[in-house]
Amino acid sequence: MSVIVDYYNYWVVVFLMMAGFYTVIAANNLVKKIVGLNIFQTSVFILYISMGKVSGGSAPIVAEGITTYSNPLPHVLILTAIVVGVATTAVGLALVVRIKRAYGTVEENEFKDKDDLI
Amino acid sequence: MAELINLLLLGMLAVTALGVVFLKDLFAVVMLFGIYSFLSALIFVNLDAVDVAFTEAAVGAGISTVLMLGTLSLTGRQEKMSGHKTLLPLLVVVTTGAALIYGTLDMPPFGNPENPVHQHVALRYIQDSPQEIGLPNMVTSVLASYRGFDTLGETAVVFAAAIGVLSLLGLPKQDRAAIESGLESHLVLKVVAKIIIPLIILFALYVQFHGDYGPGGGFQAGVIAAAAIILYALVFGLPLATQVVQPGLLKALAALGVLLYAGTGVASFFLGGNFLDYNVLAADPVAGQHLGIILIELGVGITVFAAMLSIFYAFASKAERKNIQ
Amino acid sequence: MILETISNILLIVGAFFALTGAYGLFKFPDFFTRVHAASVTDSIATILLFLGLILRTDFDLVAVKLVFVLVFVLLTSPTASHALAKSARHGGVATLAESNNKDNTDG
Amino acid sequence: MVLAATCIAVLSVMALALARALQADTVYDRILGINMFGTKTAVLIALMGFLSERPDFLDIAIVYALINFIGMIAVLRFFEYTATSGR
Repeated sequence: MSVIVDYYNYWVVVFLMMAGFYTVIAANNLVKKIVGLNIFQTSVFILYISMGKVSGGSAPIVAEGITTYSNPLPHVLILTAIVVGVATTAVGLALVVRIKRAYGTVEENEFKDKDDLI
Repeated sequence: MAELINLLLLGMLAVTALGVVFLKDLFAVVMLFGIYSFLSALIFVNLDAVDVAFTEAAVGAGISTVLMLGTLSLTGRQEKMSGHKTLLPLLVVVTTGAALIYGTLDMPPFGNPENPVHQHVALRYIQDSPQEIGLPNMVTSVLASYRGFDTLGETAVVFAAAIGVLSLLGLPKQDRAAIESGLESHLVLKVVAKIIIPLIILFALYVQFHGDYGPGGGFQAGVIAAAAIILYALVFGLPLATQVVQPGLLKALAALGVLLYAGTGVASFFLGGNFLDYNVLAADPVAGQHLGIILIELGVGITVFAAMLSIFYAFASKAERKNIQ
Repeated sequence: MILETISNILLIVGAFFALTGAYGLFKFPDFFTRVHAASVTDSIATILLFLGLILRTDFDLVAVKLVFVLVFVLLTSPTASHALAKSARHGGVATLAESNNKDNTDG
Repeated sequence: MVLAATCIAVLSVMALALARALQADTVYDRILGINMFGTKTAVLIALMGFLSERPDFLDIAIVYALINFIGMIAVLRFFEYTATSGR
């Protein structure tokens, strides 16, 4: 029982990670692959934030009458990672738009064949 | 109680992820991704990471959905059924997942204060940063001061990503002959948007300068301010928006933000400290720290605002051009 | 003490309205009645819940922020519902009466 | 106690809205579910602040109250595009 209480957070993270991973390798559509990549990315965020949590702790902003704070370091890493994540997602989406323009499709198996013609 | 809420939220998150994997309508996938972002922000609040939740809220609701919808309007809505074999990917995923779950059993238990992560630098940040930096928000202290060099790198990455998108898609050309666009028939929408856009910009400024005391800071403020202009462009049309905030100006602003950040570092360099060591910026070290943090947060805010908005302009101009032809 | 009781009542009634709205999302027959269920009960639930929370504060900055959230939600949420209903109408979603008529003439 | 119960009620509303978004008759129903989800997110953040006795995190609820709107408008705009170019 205590195993479940101690680890369920990490297990859900692994599940989300694998859902994202599956979308990345199994989906044919490039936009869907990018959504999968984002799901994977968010699962990593949740993993970090879970590790920073202290039971009975509070948000790391000094306030009266609070003695335990959660670990602020993972928060810093993930805060910047989210903004960088959306910026890199934008680059990925821009690449998809260019692929659509060059090949006329965003389905992976369709433009793979066209590659040999060029 | 917090554990129960956490469990319910995680459960909903898992269901949403499954929906994203199995739905074929890409529009629905993007919509569900919006819900996914809401849920992860709620989980961050529940796990005490308010600053992270703030960022996820601003980014998820304001930017990423808009960008994905812009891409969909260019690439098409429906995912084609594939003759792909799904068995092999499933096998790979299940194996990897099983290995990872086996791996988690060696991790220290969730939330235990004795965990190794909490024994190292975190103690110093929690105990000393309010005195050393003088700010109640430890996340801002660590972000802008202790790990300032890291954040400079992140800002540069956002800047580089904006350059990448612009070189792939190109900035919109300023058409003087404004094309009729926008949600012309939605009168109520236009009136409410006029009321709400100034409020969003005002709130962005509050987040920018209140980030030292509560949740918030340059990253969030930049995204929120960009979201205000995005709302303007969506309701009144892109040509009007590019006249208000010109794409050329954004290019200059994006560079200016990074320069302001790096310049603060160089200034502290010349005043006799280390790179990004704000203690020397004023006579009193704590005042110097505060000045330095305000400056670099401003730099971050300007760069993020300009980068996010020019990325949006690039996508939106492609979408409008395609639909007008 | 009285304030807390009033706050409790407001919260419970608000939660009830929120639940009925969500139930109506499934139960009502056509899209426009569902918009009605979702948006009207959503607004009244939000008003009641936030009033209940305001009564729990010491009427300081927190209360002011709650008022802000309430005002913003009341500005944006009905507008969004209105725009959505309008788009649905333009996009050719039929009302219940129209689809009934159609069934009658067809049959 | 009442706060906790309200939290659970709001969470179940969110679960219903999610179910609606997953299984919708029309696209507009899906958007309706998501709009409801967004409003309830702002409410739940406020409730959670009170539950953990740190109600000063309402700034996040303000973000949702203001920004949630933008996603909705983007969706409507997207439909305007696909309606004119798709058919």
